[in-house]
Amino acid sequence: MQNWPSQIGYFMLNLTIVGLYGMLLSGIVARTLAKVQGRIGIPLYQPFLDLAKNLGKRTAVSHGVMFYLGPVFRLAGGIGTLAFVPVLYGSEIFGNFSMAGDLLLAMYFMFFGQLGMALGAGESGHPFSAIGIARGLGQMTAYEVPFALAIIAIVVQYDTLSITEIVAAQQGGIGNWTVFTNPLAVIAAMIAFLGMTAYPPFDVVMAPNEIPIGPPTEYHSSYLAMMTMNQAVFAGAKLILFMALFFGGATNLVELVIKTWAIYMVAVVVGAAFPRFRVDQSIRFFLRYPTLIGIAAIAYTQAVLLP
Amino acid sequence: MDMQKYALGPLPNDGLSAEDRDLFSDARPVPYEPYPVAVVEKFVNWVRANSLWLLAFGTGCGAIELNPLMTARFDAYRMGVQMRPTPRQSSVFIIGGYASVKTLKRIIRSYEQMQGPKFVVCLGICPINGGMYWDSYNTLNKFDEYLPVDLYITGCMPRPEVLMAGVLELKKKIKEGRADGANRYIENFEWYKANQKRVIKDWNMPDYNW
Amino acid sequence: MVEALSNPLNLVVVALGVGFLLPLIDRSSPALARSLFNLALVYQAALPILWLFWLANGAPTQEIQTAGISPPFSINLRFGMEEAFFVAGVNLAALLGGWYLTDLLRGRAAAMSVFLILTMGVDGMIMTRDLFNLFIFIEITAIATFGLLSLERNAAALTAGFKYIIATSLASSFLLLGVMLLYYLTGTLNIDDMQAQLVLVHGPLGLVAMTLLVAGMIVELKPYPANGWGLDVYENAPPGVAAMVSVGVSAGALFALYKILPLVLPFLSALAAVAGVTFLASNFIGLKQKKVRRLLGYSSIGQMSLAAAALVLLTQLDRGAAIPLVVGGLFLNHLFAKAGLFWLAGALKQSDTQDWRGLRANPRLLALFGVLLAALVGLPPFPGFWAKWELVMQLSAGGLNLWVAVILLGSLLEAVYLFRWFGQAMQASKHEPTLSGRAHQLPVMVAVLGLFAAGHFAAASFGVDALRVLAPLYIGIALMLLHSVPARVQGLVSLVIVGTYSYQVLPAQDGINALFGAMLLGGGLLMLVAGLYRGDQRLGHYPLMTMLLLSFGGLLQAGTSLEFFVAWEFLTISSYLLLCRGRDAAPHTLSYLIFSLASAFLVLAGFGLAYAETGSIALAALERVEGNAALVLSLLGLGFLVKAGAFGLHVWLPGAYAEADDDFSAMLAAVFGKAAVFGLFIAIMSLGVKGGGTDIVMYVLGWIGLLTAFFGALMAVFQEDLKKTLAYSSMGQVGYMVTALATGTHLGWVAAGYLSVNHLLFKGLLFLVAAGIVLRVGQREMYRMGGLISNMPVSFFGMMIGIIALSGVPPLTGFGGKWLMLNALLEKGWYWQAGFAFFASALAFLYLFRMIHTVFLGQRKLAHKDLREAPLALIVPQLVLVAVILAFSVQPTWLVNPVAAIMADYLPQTLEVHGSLIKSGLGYWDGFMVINVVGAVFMVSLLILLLLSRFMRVQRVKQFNIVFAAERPERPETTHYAYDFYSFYERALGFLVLPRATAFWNGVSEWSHSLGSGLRVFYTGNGQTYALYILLYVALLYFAVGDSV
Amino acid sequence: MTELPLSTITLSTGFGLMLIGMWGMLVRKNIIRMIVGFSLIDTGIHMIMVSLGYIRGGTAPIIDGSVDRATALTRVVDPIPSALVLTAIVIGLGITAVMLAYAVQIHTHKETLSIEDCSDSKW
Repeated sequence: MQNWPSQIGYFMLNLTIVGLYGMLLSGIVARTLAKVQGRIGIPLYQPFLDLAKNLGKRTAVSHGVMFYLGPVFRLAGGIGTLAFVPVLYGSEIFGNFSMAGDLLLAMYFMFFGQLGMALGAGESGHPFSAIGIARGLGQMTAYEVPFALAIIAIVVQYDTLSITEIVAAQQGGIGNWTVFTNPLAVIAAMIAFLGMTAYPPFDVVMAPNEIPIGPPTEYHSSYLAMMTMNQAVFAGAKLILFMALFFGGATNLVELVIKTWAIYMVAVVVGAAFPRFRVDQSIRFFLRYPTLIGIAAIAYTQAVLLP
Repeated sequence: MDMQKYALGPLPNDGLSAEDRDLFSDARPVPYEPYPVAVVEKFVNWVRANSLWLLAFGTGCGAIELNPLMTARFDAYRMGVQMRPTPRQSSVFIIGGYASVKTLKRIIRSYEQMQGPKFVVCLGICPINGGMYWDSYNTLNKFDEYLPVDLYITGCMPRPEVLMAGVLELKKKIKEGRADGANRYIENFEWYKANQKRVIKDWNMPDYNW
Repeated sequence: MVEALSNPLNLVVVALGVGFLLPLIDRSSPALARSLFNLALVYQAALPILWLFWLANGAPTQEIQTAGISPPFSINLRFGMEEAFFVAGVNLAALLGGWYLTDLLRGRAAAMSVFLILTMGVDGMIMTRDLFNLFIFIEITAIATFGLLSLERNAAALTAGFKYIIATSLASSFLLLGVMLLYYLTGTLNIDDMQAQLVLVHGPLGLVAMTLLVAGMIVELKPYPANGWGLDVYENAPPGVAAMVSVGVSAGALFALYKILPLVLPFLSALAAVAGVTFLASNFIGLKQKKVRRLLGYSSIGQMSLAAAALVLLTQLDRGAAIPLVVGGLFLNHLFAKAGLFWLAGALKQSDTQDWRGLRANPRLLALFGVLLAALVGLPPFPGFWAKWELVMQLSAGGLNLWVAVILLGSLLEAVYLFRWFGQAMQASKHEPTLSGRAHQLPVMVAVLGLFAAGHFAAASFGVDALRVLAPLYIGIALMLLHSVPARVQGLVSLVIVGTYSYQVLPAQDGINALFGAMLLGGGLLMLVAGLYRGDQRLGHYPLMTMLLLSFGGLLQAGTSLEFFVAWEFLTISSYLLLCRGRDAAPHTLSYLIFSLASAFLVLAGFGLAYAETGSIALAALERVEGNAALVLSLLGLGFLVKAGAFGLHVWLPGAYAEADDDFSAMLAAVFGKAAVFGLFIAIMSLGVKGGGTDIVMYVLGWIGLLTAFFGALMAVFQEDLKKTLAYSSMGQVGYMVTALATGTHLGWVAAGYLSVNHLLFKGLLFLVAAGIVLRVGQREMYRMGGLISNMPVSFFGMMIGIIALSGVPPLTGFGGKWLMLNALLEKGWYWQAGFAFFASALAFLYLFRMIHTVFLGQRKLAHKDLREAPLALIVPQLVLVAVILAFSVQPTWLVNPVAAIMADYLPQTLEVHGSLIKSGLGYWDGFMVINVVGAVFMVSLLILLLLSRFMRVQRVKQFNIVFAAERPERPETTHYAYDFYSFYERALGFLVLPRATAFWNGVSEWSHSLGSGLRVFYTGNGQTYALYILLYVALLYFAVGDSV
Repeated sequence: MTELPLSTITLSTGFGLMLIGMWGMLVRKNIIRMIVGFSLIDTGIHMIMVSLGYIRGGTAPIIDGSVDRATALTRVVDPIPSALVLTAIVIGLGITAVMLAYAVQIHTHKETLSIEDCSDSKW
């Protein structure tokens, strides 16, 4: 564990894998959505081309230091989140820096990039950025509630905050996965997940036609490229976290890919089927049934699972 | 033609009030060089050609042809074409048919806010010679006097198939490194500005909209 | 010769003699008459004071016999310690009153002699031991009073006087009859003798006799509702005379009551009830009063009935030993304060409290006014404070909790109307109150000095190290003398004083005191430095700040609950006055003071209950409370929660935090708020983990804390005002501390300690940034700002660090607080609460982003183009705070380890620390590693972007170079998205933050006022009705007590 | 029919006067009449006082030939109430005088003697 160089090397490997997978995933999603619309859709490698194109832009504007640092915060937030989540169970190589902190650290660190990004976008002076961030933050406070309740339920269930130990407790058969032992918690968490991924019906944050993609409306060129990179890593990290907490984790990369793809597809399928909520509607939505389900999950855990 | 000479230094921004001059940048745009390594430039050009982000700004009647381009029948996504809602992130500006004086101002703003390399495609006959509106008081007859055009797709109106052919042509041009409109605009900045200011009388914006 | 001159009987003889001589001498030489009058007054005052001294040094109690025959066969007077004390007080008031009345008495020798005789009458009432003689003295006093009342010759004064005569003569008729009946039954008039023969007083006749005696005495004390006549006199008599009636005559009546109490033991409960009802009723009615002198009248009646109630209750409880302290203290307090106020009221021409606006233009007068009010309300160091403390302790010990409640409620009501008046005087106005003469202020000053002296003496007689405990006040007053030197010099002086003090006090602290000492004094010093940014004179700022900070020391050093309470009240006073300095603070000062006092009274009640059980006022003894633990904890907890601004009790908070001077806001929110947390710590650490009932209290506290956190955050979300946002945020953050404390676990307490430190750091930082912004922009509404990052980059950086530390995002200190707290909640099994805490903490993001965005980011206004960075005096403390935050972020164990060690003194250690890894029962956290990973990742990301920028021409642009849907922004105001930032959130959850608490407290206020107006319908203004009330009172008394005898 | 003792007569007269005086004070609106009422109360009390000291068939409290020291206590009239009454009368007189003076002044200032017009201050 104190072997820093190899630790860093392992992490770079993880980062690359998760990053590439994340990019690919966004291609898969786009193609999936295209199928829903009866199109062929972009090539699977299109996200890589777009990324390279943005990196290859030759001009850019900067609205100030914070604007410039916004994507840096964003990317650091994504990479950091991944750093605090173990990718594979029982693997030293894929353990990352999860010994630095537990589930709470990962949960709170997710905000790091968003906060920095919000500050950067704010400095652009564009009203749509601010509107988008305001909506995003407002929606975030709402979906955090069922998510937090679900997390609490499983922390109570497994009596630990350590992600590794939570995965360990789910080993030994599909029946041990949280999704089967504590379904209420997983339902609450998955609804929250819909909000986190910002697919419809919770995509009012970006709303391309209303507030041209919201927070990053002024970002372009390499800034945008960095944010795309982050999106890949961050989405991967989030998926891995969900997989670890609710779906038994993964012991090898194949399992990881299958599980995370399946989790992501939930959001994509829901997104393909629904129109958009107004932000106050989505806030009220999350604070009603998902929250009740979360509360029920805790009660269920306390009453049924603990004794 | 009285061409205003812009020194290499800050732009005068004459159209703005003194108060507004503090609010807009007065920097003069500079053309960009190709990457020093030729292979890189070639690769990047290929990437650019395969990732065309259109600015979702319908400037004229031709914009109606853009929608079928993206939907199931033609599905330009296959060719790496995507719509972006903001000029900052777009690389292709399709002038959708005739451009009026009033729209020109908005077109100029949006074009200047796009980041280079950026490409202008003119759709239909009107940007070429005014088409059926050639004698209208407010239709621009030769659009390339105002902005550098990388590709014309003629017709009135060109169908989406033609548009797709144009996209493929643009791709080819980009790959070959011939789509250099953005640099041409800057190199002939004075000329373009003079032309623009000739038709736009209420010039209440900076000389270059960063 | 000395012996002859010093005979206490001279008090009567000299006054009578001079009194009758005066009109004669006046014929030939008015000046001589005047001198003689003054001389007599001085003699009257000096003699009892000398005697006090002699008696204190062992002289025996003087029994004065008349006619050379020993009692009971002749009238005798007694002059012991008690009598000397009262006589001294009354005569001193008379001396000052005579001085004050100089103008009115000039050329009126008869009035002078009447004044002397009035004094003599009261002296006689106090000294005589003969019932009939008492009657005579009462009548002499009454007739003299009637005479003095007629000095004012207007219709209102005359009719008031007439009503007064009717009432008192009716009362004395009853008294006379009662005395005679008692004589008939016992055959003696001597009080002591009668007491010995008390068995003879029985049967219906005995009851009648006692009833009449009691009724006569009680009416003299002006019981509600049979006291309209007294109020009319207070309102209309010349203020000097009213003062004498309020102070002197009432004191005589009180002492007379004290003497006859042993004769009327069956009436004690009834007497107490009457006094209690009067106390409450007059304070309720006082709420409605707008006329200065009548207001003072209500207050007088309230105070005297409080003293009477104390007297009766203590007698009933058989705690005679406490009577001198309590009744004497209340008497002295009332004497100086009320007389001083009446004189002050006379010195100003304005008769309506509202017309006192603008008094702040005359700081000296305002100071005198403030001291008198503070004394009246019972704030330290004045004697009333010590008396009330002792009274509450004794009543609690006697189990009279209802009485404690009545006394505290009444005192609070009195504070409301008195300080509302003070608030009015503090308001700026074009028309200053007009003074009627300069000489009139001198007696007031003497009264104020007397109050201080008496207060010091009272403190000393409590066995308190008065000099140490009262030092903050004295040093503050001493610093006031520097008011003319430049403000920054004053600031440096107070820095030196507080610095030296901290240097001496802090190392001696241990445990929780060391933690909070470092926070309170360290943070306070930093805020004191920040205050230097203002160069204007700021009259009183630095003395008050010094007093405030030294009082923090007082809290730390307090060994007893009394010392703690004194320091607590000092904090209240100094912060209230500092708050009053705020430009637009006027509407919020009163609620601040009232809630502060309510908090103090709850704490007092809690201490009283603790004392009742343990019999000790040592703070350490709190732990020994068992039976009442839950109740004591509730009271103390509630008291501190009020001060912490807990949900529902927070209505005072936003206004106060927002409208205070900007640097003082930082002080209030960041540092001062911790005093309440400190109090909660003490209460919970001593009482919270006893099990049983306290568990329920702790559970409720936990929810209160969470609701506070939630609503604080939610209300902060909807604020437009920068400082109000921060104020609500402070409220919310304190909520977490309360919840963490309420878990009653080691981890919870560590979390609470950590959160306190962290809150001090980031909230101090944020408020200082806000101070800089307000200074530069001159506004507090955030949407009027924007884009200030380029003008004030350091301030932006400070705010960014502050909001990251607040939000709980790793790697800064905030995460540690969240981690510890959530761990504590989960380990405790408070799962719902943990979920709620998550929600509340997520809300913080909303207002934090709004704050930093609308102020620093977005579009800058044209007018703000040339704004400069905040002054250095503000920046330096900010950077210090940033440095501390970063230090604790880099190595959280520097903070966690000491805090965990401190808490381990109370509960078993639950945190395992290995190097930089902190482990709880559930999870683990390695802050050092986290910041390293984050730092590395951030640097790598930055390097990537820098590298990319080499191939990309980055043009720095200006604020309007944005994509604006192919248009251009027209004005920064219309482009800056800032106003009503979270309108959608308001649509979704706004119904939760309708101002219900404010509505509730407004309702309470309105209801109290309505009660006041309901209670005063008995005052018809008709003398005949008042006579009827008196008659009914006698009847009621007879029937009420008749059953029980 | 037994003869009523003197003290009983004075006593009841005294109480009667008191009651009449009270009635006067409480019911009559005219200030002067109220003062008269007060005087009546006063006088009533004085009569009560005197009668309290009376002993039936007693003699003057002068120790001379007619009363010996041994039986003095049971035979002489208590002298103290009589002495006190003197004082009380003086005081009553003083108060009545002050009241009247006030009445005069009130009449001067308000030109009325009705107590109902004297509610200048109320609350």
